[in-house]
Amino acid sequence: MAIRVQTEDFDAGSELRRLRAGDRTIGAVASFVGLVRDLASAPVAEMVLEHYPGMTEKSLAAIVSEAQARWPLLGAAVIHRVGRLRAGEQIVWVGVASAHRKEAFAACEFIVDALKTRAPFWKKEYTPDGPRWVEARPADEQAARKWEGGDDESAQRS
Amino acid sequence: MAIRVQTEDFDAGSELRRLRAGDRTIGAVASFVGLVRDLASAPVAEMVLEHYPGMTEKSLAAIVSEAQARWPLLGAAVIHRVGRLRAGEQIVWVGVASAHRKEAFAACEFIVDALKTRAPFWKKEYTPDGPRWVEARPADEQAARKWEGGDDESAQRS
Amino acid sequence: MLKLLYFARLRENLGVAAEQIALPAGVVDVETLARHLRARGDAWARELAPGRPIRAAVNQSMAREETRIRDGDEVAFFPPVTGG
Amino acid sequence: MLKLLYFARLRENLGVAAEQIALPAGVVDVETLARHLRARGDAWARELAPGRPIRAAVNQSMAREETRIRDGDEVAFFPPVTGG
Repeated sequence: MAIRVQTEDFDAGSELRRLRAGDRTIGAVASFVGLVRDLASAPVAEMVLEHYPGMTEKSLAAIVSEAQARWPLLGAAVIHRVGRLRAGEQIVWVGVASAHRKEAFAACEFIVDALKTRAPFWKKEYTPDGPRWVEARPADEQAARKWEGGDDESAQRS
Repeated sequence: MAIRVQTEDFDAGSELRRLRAGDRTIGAVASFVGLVRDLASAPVAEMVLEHYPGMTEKSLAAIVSEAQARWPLLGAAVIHRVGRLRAGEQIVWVGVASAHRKEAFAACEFIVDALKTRAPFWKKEYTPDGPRWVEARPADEQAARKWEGGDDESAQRS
Repeated sequence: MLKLLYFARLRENLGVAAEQIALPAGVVDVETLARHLRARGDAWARELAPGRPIRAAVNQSMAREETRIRDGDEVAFFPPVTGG
Repeated sequence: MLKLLYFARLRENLGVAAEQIALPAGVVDVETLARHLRARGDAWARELAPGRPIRAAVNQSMAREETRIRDGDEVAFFPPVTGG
């Protein structure tokens, strides 16, 4: 398990290579990149990502451990950036390796959904109308809840 | 939409960069890499991937078009290798870009599931016991069927 | 004319990758074409036997037993696919 | 002593990022701590008002209103998270 919280950008290609290095029983790697969107209707010149040092790493590690307990994974990693980010920049990378694709997809989506509601990050956008704190989306709570309870099958697909 | 069928290896990092280049409304990129597994219990020195030139590209393009009709995507690409592959090598890469993660994950998994049952590729493994054609997995048919019928919501999550 | 293609295990066991044949009398769909080919006997009868997990494509689209076949079509037979 | 931390909009509107206070009499959980802080008035009463979407963590784990607080704990208040 690799967890990194950093101001610097990352290279998804290198991270993917690292994730699958040295284990030839890996058959599937699912990964995710989250980016700073720039919409014409609501231009964001830049944003600042604040976090809670200490708790951030702890909560990300707990989320990844939960994924590992839930699915037979062969590797999982999360990189989350903090600080000043411009439109188009990478915010977060999640990668999961397993023998088969179903587990890799489920665990990767689970981790992204969980960190959206459980990891202490806050986005402040700087727009032409001034700065504004991004509001939490009800859809994120909903996405996180779909993984609660039940067996793996229903958790993945219901 | 980018579809490539090739003998050469590919660099997932470059493909990811290409997929999201030039569109700052992309907020999420989900991607998948399939690899040649090498199990101690069933060592595969190498495999040869045969395909049906012409139909291969056509079926991959049809699968990606179907994904684009089903979810609001901002980009989708598939690279599938053919020919001789050794243990640990990359077989397939699927990348999907969209505004939000839910669509990116769903479409990416849909494309991988669909190509497993609808794209004309056949794997022949070379093992210490001699060559053998890989048998289709009932689990793959099942995975592909879960996307059939219904609205997007149930198709994604049922 | 029909262009016939065979892939993977079928190609190996039939010993042929591609052939051109005149549209045989009575062949109107995938099922009647398979029956015609089985009549060649030996490997053909075995590999295309009813109940074997064989797939077909007509003009490079996945087909079913009842998919129509017309003069000039390209028809392929192969095992269930195993890519990805 | 309690170590209190505030993040994001709360940190800005309260004008404080961190403070150390003696464990106040009557504070046994997150709810009673919030009530104690609201009694400071002004921004404190507004930002920590019941019904506002505020989250808390005790010793760096997400907490609920009824989560116990003991002397020496680190307690943080913040808006719902928006990372990823």
